[in-house]
Amino acid sequence: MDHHPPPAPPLLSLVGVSKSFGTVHALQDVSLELRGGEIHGLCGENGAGKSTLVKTIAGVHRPDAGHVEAEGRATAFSAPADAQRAGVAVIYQEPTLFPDLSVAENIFMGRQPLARGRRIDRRAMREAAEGLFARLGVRIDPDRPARGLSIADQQLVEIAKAMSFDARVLVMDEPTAALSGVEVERLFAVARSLRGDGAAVLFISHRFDEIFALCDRITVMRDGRHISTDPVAELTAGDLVRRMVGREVATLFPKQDVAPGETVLEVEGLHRAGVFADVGLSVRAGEIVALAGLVGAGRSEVVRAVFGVDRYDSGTVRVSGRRLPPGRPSAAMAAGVALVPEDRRQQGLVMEMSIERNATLTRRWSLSRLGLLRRRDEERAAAEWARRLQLKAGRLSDAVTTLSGGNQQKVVLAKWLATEPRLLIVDEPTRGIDVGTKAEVHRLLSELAGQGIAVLMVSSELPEVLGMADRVLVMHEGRISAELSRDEATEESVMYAATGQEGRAA
Amino acid sequence: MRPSRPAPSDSPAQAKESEPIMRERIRFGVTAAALAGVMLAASACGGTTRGDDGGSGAGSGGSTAEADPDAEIPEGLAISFLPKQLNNPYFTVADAGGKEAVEELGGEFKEVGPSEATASSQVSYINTLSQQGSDVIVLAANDPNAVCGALNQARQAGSVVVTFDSDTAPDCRDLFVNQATAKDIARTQVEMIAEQIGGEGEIAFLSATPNATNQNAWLELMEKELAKEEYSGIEVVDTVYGNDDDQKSFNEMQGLLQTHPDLAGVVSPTTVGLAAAARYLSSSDYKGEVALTGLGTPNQMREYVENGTVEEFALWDPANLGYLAAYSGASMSAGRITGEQGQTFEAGRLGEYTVRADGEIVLGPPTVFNKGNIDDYDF
Amino acid sequence: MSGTDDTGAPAAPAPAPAPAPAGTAPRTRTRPPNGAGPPPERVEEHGGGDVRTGRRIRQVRELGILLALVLLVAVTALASPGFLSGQSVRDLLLGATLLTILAVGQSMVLITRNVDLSVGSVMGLSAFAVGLLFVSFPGLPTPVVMLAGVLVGTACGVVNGVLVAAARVPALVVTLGTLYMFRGIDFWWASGRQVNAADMPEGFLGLARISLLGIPLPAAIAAAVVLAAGWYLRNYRSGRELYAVGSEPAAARLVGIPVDRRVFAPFVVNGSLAGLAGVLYAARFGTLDATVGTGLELEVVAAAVVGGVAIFGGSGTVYGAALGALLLSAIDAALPMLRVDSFWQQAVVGLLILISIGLDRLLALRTARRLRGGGSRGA
Amino acid sequence: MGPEVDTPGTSAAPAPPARPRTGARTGAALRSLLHTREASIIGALIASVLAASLLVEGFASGRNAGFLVLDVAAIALIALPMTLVIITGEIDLSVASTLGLTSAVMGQLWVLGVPLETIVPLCVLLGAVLGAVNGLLVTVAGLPSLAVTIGTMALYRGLAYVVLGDRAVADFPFSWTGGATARLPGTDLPWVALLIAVLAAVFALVLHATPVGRSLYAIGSNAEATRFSGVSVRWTKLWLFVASGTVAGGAGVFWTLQYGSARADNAFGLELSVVAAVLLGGVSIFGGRGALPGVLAGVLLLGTIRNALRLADVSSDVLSIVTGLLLVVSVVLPTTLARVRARRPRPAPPS
Repeated sequence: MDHHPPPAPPLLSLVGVSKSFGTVHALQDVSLELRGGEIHGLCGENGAGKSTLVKTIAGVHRPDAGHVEAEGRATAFSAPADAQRAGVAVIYQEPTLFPDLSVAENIFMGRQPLARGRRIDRRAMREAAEGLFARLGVRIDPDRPARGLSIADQQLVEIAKAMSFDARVLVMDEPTAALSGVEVERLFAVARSLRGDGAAVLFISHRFDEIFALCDRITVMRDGRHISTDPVAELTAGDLVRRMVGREVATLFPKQDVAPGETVLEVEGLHRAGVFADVGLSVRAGEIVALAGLVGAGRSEVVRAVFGVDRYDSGTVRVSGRRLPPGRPSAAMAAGVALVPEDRRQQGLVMEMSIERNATLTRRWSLSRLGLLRRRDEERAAAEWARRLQLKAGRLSDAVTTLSGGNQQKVVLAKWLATEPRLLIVDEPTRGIDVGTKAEVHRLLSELAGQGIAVLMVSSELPEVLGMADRVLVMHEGRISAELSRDEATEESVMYAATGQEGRAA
Repeated sequence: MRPSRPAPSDSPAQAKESEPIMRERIRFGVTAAALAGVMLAASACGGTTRGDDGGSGAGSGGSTAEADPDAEIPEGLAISFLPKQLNNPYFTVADAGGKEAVEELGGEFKEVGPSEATASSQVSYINTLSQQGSDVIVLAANDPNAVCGALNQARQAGSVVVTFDSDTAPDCRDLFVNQATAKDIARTQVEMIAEQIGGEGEIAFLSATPNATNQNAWLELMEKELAKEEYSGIEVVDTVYGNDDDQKSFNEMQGLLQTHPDLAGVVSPTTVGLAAAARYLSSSDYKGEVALTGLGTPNQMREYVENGTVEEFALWDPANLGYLAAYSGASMSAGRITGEQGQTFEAGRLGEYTVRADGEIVLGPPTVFNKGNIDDYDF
Repeated sequence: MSGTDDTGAPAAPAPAPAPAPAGTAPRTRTRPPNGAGPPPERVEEHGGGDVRTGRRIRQVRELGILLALVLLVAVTALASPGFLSGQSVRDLLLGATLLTILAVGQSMVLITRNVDLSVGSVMGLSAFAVGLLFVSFPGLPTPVVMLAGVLVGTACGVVNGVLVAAARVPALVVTLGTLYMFRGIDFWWASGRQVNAADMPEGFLGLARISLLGIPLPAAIAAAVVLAAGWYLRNYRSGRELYAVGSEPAAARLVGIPVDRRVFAPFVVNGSLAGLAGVLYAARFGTLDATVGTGLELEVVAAAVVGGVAIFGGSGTVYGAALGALLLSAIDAALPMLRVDSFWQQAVVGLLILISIGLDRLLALRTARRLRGGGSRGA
Repeated sequence: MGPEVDTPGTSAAPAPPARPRTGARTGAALRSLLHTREASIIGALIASVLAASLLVEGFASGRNAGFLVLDVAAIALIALPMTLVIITGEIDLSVASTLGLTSAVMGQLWVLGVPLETIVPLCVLLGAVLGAVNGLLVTVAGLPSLAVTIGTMALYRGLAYVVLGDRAVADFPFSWTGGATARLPGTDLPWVALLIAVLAAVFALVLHATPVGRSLYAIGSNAEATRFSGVSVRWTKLWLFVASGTVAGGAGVFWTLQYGSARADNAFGLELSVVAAVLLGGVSIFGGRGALPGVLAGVLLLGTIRNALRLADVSSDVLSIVTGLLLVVSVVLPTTLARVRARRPRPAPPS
C-alpha cells in the first residue's frame, strides 16, 4: 500500500453504539473511528449490521445506546439533515432518487444553487451537475427525469450527489455492485481525491479485490458486533473471510452428491426485450443448479418469468414435460414450481400478517373444506413447518415483522415447501440472514435435492454458488454466457463469465 | 440492488386454468349464474308493466269523521314544519309565519329539516316526526312521490299532513295550502312581462328544476295564456333550468342571452333564478335592454329594483303562507274541517278560507312589487 | 432559452441568464479543487434513449389541454358566434376564476401525495363569513373583511394540515371528515340566514365588475395566483421539495427534507386559496347562504387531474391545473351554446377525467420505454 | 358450524401452537378482540344505543328501529363490498353514481313499458357492468382506482341525467314500492334488514373464513408478495369491483322502490357516507386491515347517532359536524395512541 494514513483525530466516530429492531439486535456495542485522509473498509456478511451502521451515521436511526462523535464532540443526529450539516454524505445501497424530478435536481435537492432573490439558479445547477458528471467521466443529461435511469446510472447520480456535498465524511454502501470496471475505477479515483483533500471515506463492498485496492484500514463486523479493525497491510483475504464467517468456509456448504434424475425444468429460447435474451436451461431432479452473474445480469428476471410473475416475449418453459402458460404463477404452482423470491420483505412475505398466515398463504385452498378455511388445520400446518424448520418464534400468531431475517426466510421456505414442489427456485436464499441460519438453509437445500427435488438457485455469493451447485450457469447482460460443471466452476471462471470477458470462460 | 423493472404484468386468464384459481373462478361463475337464474325465473312468470296497476295507490288517510266547525282547537298541539331544506331563506320566512300562528293557537312549534333538499333525507325527518307523535306535519315536498310512503305511515300513526309551497300526490296528504292558484300566478307574470317588453318580442323562461311541480304547472299555464290573441306578438324561444342553484341559474341566464341575441325579456318563476338572473343582468351590457320579471323576494330584489335592472316582480307573502298552513293543520287536527270541498275555517288575522277540491286551500292572488311598494316589505 | 424546464411550464418566464456568482452556492463545488479529479479521458454516454423526451412529454401534456381548449372554443364560436363576444369571454373568465384558484391550491396538495376534499366546505364557510361580517359590522373596511375571509380559509387549512402532517392520518380520511365538519359549522352558523347583495357594500360587489385591460379583476387575481404558485413551485427550494416529497417520501426524508412541514404548508396555502375563492364568490354572486360550494371538491380534483397533476403526487404543474379548470369551465359554458343538452355536461367531464388519466398512464409508459432506450445495460 | 369463522380483527386470535385447548383459546381470542378497532366501535355502538334508549324519547321502539334500518339500508348494502374493496387497498367512489344511473335506467325502462320483473335483473346486471368498467380500468389499464372512480362517478351520474334528465318517474305499482318497505311478519323490521343480514353473513364468511378473503388481506398489505404467492391480484380486484357495482345496482333498485321515485340525482353524495361508515368501522384506508362486523357497527353507529339526534330535535347542521368529527376522531385516536404506545419501551419478547 502506497498510502500511509496520517494520525489525524477521527472526523467521525461511533462509540459503543447499539440498535435493536424488535427482537433483532442489529448493532451491539459497536465502536468505529473514521479518520480524515483515510479510506476505511467495512466488511461483513449480509445481516452483519453494516447497513444499520450506515443509517446510524446518516442520522436515519438513532442508537439505543452509545453515541456518535463528530470531530471529537458527541452529537445526536436526530434527522438526516443533521448528519448532512455535519458534513456526512451517504451513498445508499438502494438508490434513493425522485423519479419525477430531473437528474440535476436529484443531485441538488434542498441545496440548489441560488441566484438573486433566493431563486434557484437552474443554469448554475445544471452546470454543476455537468461538472460532477465530468469528474466521474460520464455524460448524463442533467435535465432528464430520473425515472427510467438504469440502476448503474442511478448509482452514478447518487455518487454525484454525494460528491456535491463537499463531504468531510463520505459513506459508500456497496456502491460498485452495479458498476462496470471503468466506472468503478473512476469512482475509486474520486474516493482517493477526497482522501487527498482530507476527507474520511467509509467503503463497504463484498468484493475483496476492491477493498484491498482502495482501503487503508478494514473493519470486520459479524452478527451486529465489531470483530476487528486492522491496517490493510496486515490482512489477507483469508483472514477477512474467517472473521466475517466466524468459522472455516469449507464446512459451510454441505451439498451431498445425488445422482440426478429426470429433467424437471426445461427452458428454451426465453426472451424479453431489453431484459434477457435466448435463455435456455434445464434442471433435473435432485440437482442444484446455480444461476450466477453480476447484479443486473437478468437472473432474477429469468426465474420470475419462469414462475410466471413476470411476462416474457417468446420462448417456452416446460415442467416435467408440460408447457407452462406464461404469466400465470398459479399454473406454475399447480405444476409443482415454487419460487422463494429475492426480496423477502417485498415479495416473499406479507409483513403485517401473522407467521401462520404467511406460512399457509400458498395453501389456502388445500387447507379449506367446502370453500371455508379451517383454522385448526391452518394452525396445525403452520406449527408442523415451524417445527421442521426449527423456526425461532414467539407465537405463530405474531406478525412476521417480529422475526429475525433468518427466521423470516424460514417462513418463506415453509410457505413454499408446504406446497410440496417438484422444482424449487430460490433467489438469493441466504441474503441478509445470519450465519447460523445460513448454514441451516444450505443443509435444507441439500436435503431437498437429496429427496429428488430440482433446485434452481440464483445467488450472488460465489462461495455459496461454488459450494452448493452441481452445475453453474453464468449470466451476463441478459444472456447465459457460460455453463460450468462443478469441477470447472472456480471463482475465476465464474467471474470471467459474469463480467463478459472472453477466452477463459466456457 | 436490482435493475428497475417494468410494471409487473400478470396477463389475464388464458386457456388452461390451474387448480386453486380455477376453483375460485368456478365459484364466482356459479354464484353469478345462480343469481341470473333466479332473476330470469322471476321475470319469466308474468310481468308487472306500466299501466297494470294505476300508479302509487296508497292507503288513504281519508276523512271519515264529520266536520265540526265549532270544535275547539286544543292547546299544546304539536305542529312541526318540515321545509324543503333548512337554511333556505324563503322557508325561514314561511316557517316564521307558521310559528306566529302556532303561538297564537297555544301550540308547540317545531322546525326541522335536512341540510340538502333531497326527498330521501326528508323521509328520515317525516319518520322522526311521526315517531315523536307530532299532531300536524307541515311539509314542502322535495319530490311529490318519494315522500308518500312515509307520509301515509305518519297519517296512519295519527298525524295530520299539510303540504305547502310544493304539493305531494293528493292521496298522501290531507291538505295543500297553495300560495296562489297557478292560474293567478301565470297570469300575473305574463301581464308583467308583456307590459315591460311592450307587447312583443322574444322571451324565455328561466325555471327551477325540470321536475319542479309548481314551475312546470306555471310554465304550462303561461304558455296557454300567451297563446291568447292579445299576446300574439310574443314568442317563447327557450326554457332553461337553473336547478334553484344560484350559480347554475347565473350561468343559464348568461347562456340565454348569448344564444338569443334578440331576446326581449326573461321570466323566472323562481326566487333563486330571478335573483341570480337580476345579478347577472345588472353587471352585464344587457342591463336595461332585456326585461326581467318573475317571482322573487323583496329583500333579494330590492337592489335590482332600485338600480333599474328589474321593473316589477311578484310573489305571495311566504310568512302568510306558513301562517295559513299552520291554521289549516290545526283546524283539521281539531276536527273543524275534514278536507272536504266547501268547508270553511277561520285563519286568524287572514280571515276565512274555503277548502277547494282535493283539499286545496289558496292563499290569494300574488302581490306585485315595484319601486313604489317594495320598501313596505321585509322578507 | 435555457431549457432547464423539466416540468414543461409553458407560461413560465425563462430563468434569467445567471452569472452564477461564487457566493450564492457556498456548499456547491462545480469543479474539483486543485484538479485532483480524474482526467476526463473517455466520457461515456449515459442515460440512454432520447434525452429530451421526458421534458417534451410533459409539455405535450399541457399543450394537449390547451389544444382541446382552443378546439372547443373554435367549434363553439363557429356554431354560435356570440361565444366570442367581449361579454361572453369576460363571463367565461369570471366563471373559471374560482375553479382555477381552487385547482391551484389543490394541485399543490396533490403534488405532495395528499388530497384536500374539504375545499368546497372551506370556500362556503369563508364566503358566508365575509357576508356575515358585512352584515354584523357594516362599518368595517372592505379590505379587512376580505382578509378575514382569507384567514378563515387559512384556519381551516391549518386544521387539515395539522391532522395530516402531525397526526399522520391519511389526508383522504381527514379531509373527508373536515368536509362534513366545516360544512356543518357553516350550516350551524348560518342557521337559515341568507346574506343578500343589498347587505354588502357596493364597492365590494363592484370588484367583479372592475376590469384590468379588459380582464375582469377576479380573473386577473386568479391569473396572478397561478403565476405566483407556478413561479414558486419551479424556482424555490421549498417548492421543488414539494415535488420531492410527493415523488418519493422515503427518499425525501433521507436527503433531509423536513417532510412534515412540506406536507403541512400546502394544506395551509390551499385553505387560504379556498378562503380567497370564498371572498371572490361573495363579491361576484352576492347571494350567500350555507350551501355555497357544496360538492365543489370533486370538480376541483377533476380540474387538476385533467390538467395533468398526478393524483399520487410528484408531478404536474399549476399551469396545467389552471388549464384544466379553464377547460372544464369552457365546457360548462359551451354546451348550452352548442345546444347540447346540459345533462351531458357531467358525463363529458367524467369521460374527460378518464381520458386524462389514461393518457397520463400511456405517456408515462412511453416515456419510460423511450428513456430506457432499449435496455443499454441489459436490465 | 364446522369450520370456525375467524374472529374479527386482523391480528387474529393468538393461540399457542402446541396445545390447542379450547378454553384457553376462547379466552385469548376474547382478550385480543377487546383490543381491536372493531371492539371499540361495537362498544361505541352499544353505548350509544343504550344512551339513546334511556335519554331520547321514542328511540327505543320497534317502529323507530324499522325507520333506522330503512335509513341506513342503502349505505349498509353498499358498505359490504366496499369493505372488501378498501381492504385490498383500492376504493370505489362511483357507487352512489352507479346507484343513480341504475335508478334512472329503471325509471326509463318502466316508462318504456318493460315489466318490472325484467327491469330489476337488468338493472342489477347494469350495476355489474358499471363495476366491471371500473375494475377493467383499474386492473387492465393499471390506473389508480381513486382517480378512475372519481371519473366514473362523474360519468355515471352524468349518464343518469342523460337517460332521465331531471324527470322523476314515480308511477311504480304500489305492490312493489310498498313491498320494498314492507315489514317482516310479526316485527317492525323491514325485510331488507333480513337481506342485509344475509348478505353481511355471506360477505363476512367470504372475507373471514375463505381462502379468497385471506388473499384480500394479503393483497391489501402487500400486493406484490401476494402475487408471488400465486394469487391473481388483478382477477381478484376485478371481481371485487364487479361485486361493488352489482350491489350498488341492487341498492339502486331498492332505493327507487323504497322512495317510489326514479331520479338521476338519487343518492347523490352517498359514496362519502359509505366510505365514512367503512372507515369508521375500523378499515384502514391503506388496505390490509379491517373486519366486517366493525363496518356493520360503523354503519349502525352513524345511523343511531343521526336517528337519536333527530329525535332529540338536534339540528341537521350538528349532524354533519358529528359525522365529520366521528370520522376524524376514529382515525386520529388510534394512530395517536399507537404512536404513544410505540414510544414506551416494549416488554421483552419471548424467545
